[in-house]
Amino acid sequence: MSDGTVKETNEISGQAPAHHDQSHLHLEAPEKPYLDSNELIINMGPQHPATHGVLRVILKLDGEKVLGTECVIGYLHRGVEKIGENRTYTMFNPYVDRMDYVAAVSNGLGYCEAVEKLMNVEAPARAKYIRVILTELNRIASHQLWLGTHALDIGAMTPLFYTFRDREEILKIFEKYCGARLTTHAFRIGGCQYETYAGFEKEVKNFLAFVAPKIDEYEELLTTNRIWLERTRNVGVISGDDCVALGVTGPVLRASGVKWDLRKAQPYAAYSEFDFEIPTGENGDTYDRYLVRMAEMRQSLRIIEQAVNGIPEGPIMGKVPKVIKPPVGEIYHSIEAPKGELGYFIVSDGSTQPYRLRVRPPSFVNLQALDVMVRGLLVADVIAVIGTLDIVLGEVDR
Amino acid sequence: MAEEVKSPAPPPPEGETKSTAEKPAAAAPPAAPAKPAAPAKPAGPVPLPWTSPLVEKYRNQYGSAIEALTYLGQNYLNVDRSLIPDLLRLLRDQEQFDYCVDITAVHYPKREKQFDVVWILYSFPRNERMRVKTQIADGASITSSVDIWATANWLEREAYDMFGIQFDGHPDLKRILLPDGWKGHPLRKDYGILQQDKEWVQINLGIESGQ
Amino acid sequence: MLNQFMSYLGSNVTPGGANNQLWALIYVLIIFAGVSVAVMAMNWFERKALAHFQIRLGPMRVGPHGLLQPIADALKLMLKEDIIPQEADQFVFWIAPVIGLLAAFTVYTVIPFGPSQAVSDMNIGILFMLGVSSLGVLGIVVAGWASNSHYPLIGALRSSAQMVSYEIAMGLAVVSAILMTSFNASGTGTLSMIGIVRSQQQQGIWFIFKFFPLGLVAFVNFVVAMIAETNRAPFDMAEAESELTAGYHTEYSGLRWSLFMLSEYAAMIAVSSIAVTLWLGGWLRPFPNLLHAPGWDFVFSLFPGLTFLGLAAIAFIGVARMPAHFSFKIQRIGLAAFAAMLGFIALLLLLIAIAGRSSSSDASIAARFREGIDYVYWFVLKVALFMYLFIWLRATWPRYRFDQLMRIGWKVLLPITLGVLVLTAIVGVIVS
Amino acid sequence: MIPLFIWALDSPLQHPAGIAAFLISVVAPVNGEMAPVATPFFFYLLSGLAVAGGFFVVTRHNPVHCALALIVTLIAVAHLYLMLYAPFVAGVQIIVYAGGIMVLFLFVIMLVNIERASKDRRFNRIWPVGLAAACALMGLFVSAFVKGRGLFPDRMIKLPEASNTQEIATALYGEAGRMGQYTFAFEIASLLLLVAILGAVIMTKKRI
Repeated sequence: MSDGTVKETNEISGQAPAHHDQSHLHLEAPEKPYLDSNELIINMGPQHPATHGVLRVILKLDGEKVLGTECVIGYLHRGVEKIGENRTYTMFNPYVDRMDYVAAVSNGLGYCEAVEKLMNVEAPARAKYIRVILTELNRIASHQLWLGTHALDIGAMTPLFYTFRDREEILKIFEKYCGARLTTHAFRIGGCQYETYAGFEKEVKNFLAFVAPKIDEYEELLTTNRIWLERTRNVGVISGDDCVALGVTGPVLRASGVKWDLRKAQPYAAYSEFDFEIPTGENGDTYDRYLVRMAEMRQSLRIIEQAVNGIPEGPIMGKVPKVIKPPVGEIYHSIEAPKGELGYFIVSDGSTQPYRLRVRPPSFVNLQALDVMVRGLLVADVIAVIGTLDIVLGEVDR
Repeated sequence: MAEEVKSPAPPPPEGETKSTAEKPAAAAPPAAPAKPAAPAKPAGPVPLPWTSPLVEKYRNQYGSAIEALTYLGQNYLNVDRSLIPDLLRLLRDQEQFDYCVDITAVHYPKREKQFDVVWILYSFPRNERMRVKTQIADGASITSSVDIWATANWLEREAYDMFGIQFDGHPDLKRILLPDGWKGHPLRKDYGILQQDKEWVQINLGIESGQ
Repeated sequence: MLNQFMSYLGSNVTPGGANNQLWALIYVLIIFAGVSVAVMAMNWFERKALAHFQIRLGPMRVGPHGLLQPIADALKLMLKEDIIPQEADQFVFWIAPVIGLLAAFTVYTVIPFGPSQAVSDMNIGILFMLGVSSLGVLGIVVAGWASNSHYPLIGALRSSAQMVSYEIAMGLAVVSAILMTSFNASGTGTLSMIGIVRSQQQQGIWFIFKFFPLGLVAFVNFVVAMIAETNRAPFDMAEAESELTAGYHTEYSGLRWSLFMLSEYAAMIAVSSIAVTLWLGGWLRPFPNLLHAPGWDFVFSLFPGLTFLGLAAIAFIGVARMPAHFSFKIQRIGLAAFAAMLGFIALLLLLIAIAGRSSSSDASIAARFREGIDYVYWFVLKVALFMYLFIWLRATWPRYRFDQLMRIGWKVLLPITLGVLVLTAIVGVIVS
Repeated sequence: MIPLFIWALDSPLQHPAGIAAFLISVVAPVNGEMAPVATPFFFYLLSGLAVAGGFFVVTRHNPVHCALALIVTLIAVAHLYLMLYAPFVAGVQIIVYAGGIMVLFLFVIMLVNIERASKDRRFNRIWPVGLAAACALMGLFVSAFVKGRGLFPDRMIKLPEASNTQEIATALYGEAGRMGQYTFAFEIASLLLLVAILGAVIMTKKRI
């Protein structure tokens, strides 16, 4: 790495003590003037309309300017990793859906592939295609939900309803495929349990034709809207180097100009067979992240189209024993979830239960960048930045 | 038995032959009662030595304190605890492992050095992953890598929260997911869920048991 | 007393102008009741319109198409427990919504719904309106402070800064309209609301089109400032729910909260009335000078009746489209009754229009009645368009950030309104 | 708030009256002449409100309460102007003082640490000085009251209220090319204000 980058990184990490020092949250002025202007300490959340669940952010404000933040998380902690150690590999599979519950299919894909890798088996080609189709549909659904809530945070009420209307079509496909809408448990270790239903491909194609103009519709409402531009441009700027140092991945990283997508960098499932692009931004601000996600939705449509057209015939379940008992060893496998790199680190002791199951949650790591991104901005920008990070508290807290 | 290889007792600074000789003696006895069926298992893939210019370079520098292995195509280094901050820094600065994906730990209660601490690293320029592992005893501390990767901050806090591993030099090492007053570290193998649950229910709800 | 009534009805002035306290009181009561009903209607309309912008239905359960929803809401709010936080400043907390409500309603005393359809015609009418509506901010500021809580305090701070800043742009825009009243033969302008409308009538032009585009620019500036002044989207900083939960009224509940809502909507109607009076010709119907033959008068006087007829038709279509399920029976009957009521009003209005026409030459009661209805109708119609604008903006746009809001107020609106004022004066002097 | 409410019911064009005035007018026959109704009653009511407001301004410990009391005083004074047939001054008083300056006062009060300010004792050591000043002012007022008309003979003429605004304009700006009585003073004052605004901006802005 060049010297410049190293310096940059050190600079960030050098800030870290100040960010997370508890003492900075107390009013430290030793001698107050008679009429001092108060530094407000505001507790945003855990019950706040714009913290996307139960995130609690302690803001230190000078007027409305943010001097520092501290995130308090864990209100939704369910001990997913501990549960994993106490369930068999098969039993644990539905649990991962509950982490990032708006992108449950991605979670399941990552988990199933990690265990498959650990067992050194591979899903059949048809299963891989089905996985890609559903995962990309879920990526669109996740981005739509993000867009709606993000716009609502910034004050535009209407896009929320548009995105939910269109997300409904995706959920209908999920429901028809596996019977569940949100926590789908769509995949099994070794492949898929369900064959596609009759008319699946046609419905997916119909959806592609349906949603493409809808994405234009969202863009019509927001992309060139003056207020939207003012609220998102140059807000929450984070450089590519900062992103790397902070481990930020996903659209946030790409909006800062780092062209990195695990689907291209280390292809999994059937992604190496499709032609798609990695949209990137330049400024790393909220607006670029918005544009990147909008472009990602369109790229997902491309991938789905290719996958539906080229879906092979064949079995959907690989050669997997009835009792999943991976050999002793450990594996790390990660996929590009809608929020970023979702990794599973599994240590097996040869039994039917994981010895240790670690989830590398993208939201958790991305949320760490909040403090860097909002310093010096206003309260309203904190909301915008929390929205643009696209966190799901189920995944942050696990 | 693969576990000895995977999580060996820390090799002494000099004499690799000695360390390999010691390994079964050190780790097998505690592991054996836990899984008596293990030796009878069909032979899975086993970790193989990992050879690469990177490994050679650091092996020349640090000798046998580094053990390089590869398993199912994933490479990892088993290193001595004393190397930790320096080696990580070198990996970042010289080998371009600029992205710390994850920091976590694994608990082996029967071992003398109970914890594996694992750094999962990724290099954007090389498009390559590797893991660095080290073993530490319960109560021992390890140097924090927050000033190498800023992302280590929360990840180390989580490892502390869940395992009780002390990271020296961490700016604000406190619980992150669990409440501040929590007792124990839940991802340790000897942590009793039911007992904790009962205790909490008895104190906070005033009833016998929530189960 | 009867004499007073008759003498007032015979005169052509406002009850205040006729020195008629009784009639003034009745007017005040009518206006209070009317504004309250208008606020309820606005509430229903906003929820329905917003819902249809957002591909949903809005209230549908309470009454046919949710028509009784505002009443249900009002009842609920009145019966709700009224919570005053322990740490709050009790007295100030109590008085804050009252201040806001008083300020919002007091403004209506000078709003001219017609040349004699106003409580009073003050010679400082517009000044009075600006002054009293500027008192409304006190309610918000004091509420935020008295709650003794951080979010309301920030809301109050935002609100006070916002209102004080936008008041300047608003005032300057108003001054440019007042300036336009003085470009007549006598050379003297007026601050009276009725006088301003009369002046538009005399000059034969709505001030929005006067010295095009100066009037239009001033009008647009005023509209922006008035949206900011009433804390509505996209300037709803003071109660931005995604940032400050509910802003200054976070700690309020029940009746007190509903008073805030009432005053907010009343203030919206009030500022819209100022805009209508100053730039859109107040009660004047379109083209009063061009199409002034008695025939045209009759045609335009049919509008109120036709409007109600249209509404009745919509309601009847709603009846026809209701599902034929028996559980909708009561709703069906209710909506049909509502439609019939609207139709009846329409018939009444049409009758009055026709009766007023036959004797339009002399000042019979029917003719006077017809005139009054016309005035109020055109005024209310114009104000209703503004109400729709408010809803439309709320449905479409994101919210500005606070610093951007201040920047627009001070760096955009203020210079433009100042420039327009100076240009209006120059152009006026040159032209007249 | 009461005066506001009264004003709501009233037409200042003829007389500042309200519910009470209405009751009186119902009981008493209305004469054709546009005479003010119950003038002494409202004068004393408003004066009492103004004095009471002023009293609370100096005695209340909480600055926000003081500000609210000051607003009551200002509004009462505005109504007194109205009774003096000066509606323009009354309107400006409300816009500028009650609506503008007092909101800014409140704005500042909210930003500062009220807890401490309210704990301090209101009447500290300089209260004798204040008392002396108040007594002197009182003496001045009493002497003006006793001397009465003799001091301002020409100001007791009843001015036509309807043209009040125009007359102020004439006095300030002049008429038909002729300078008004106070044009110069008015311009000087506006210049001073401009300088003050610029000064305030420069003092608060770190970088211009």
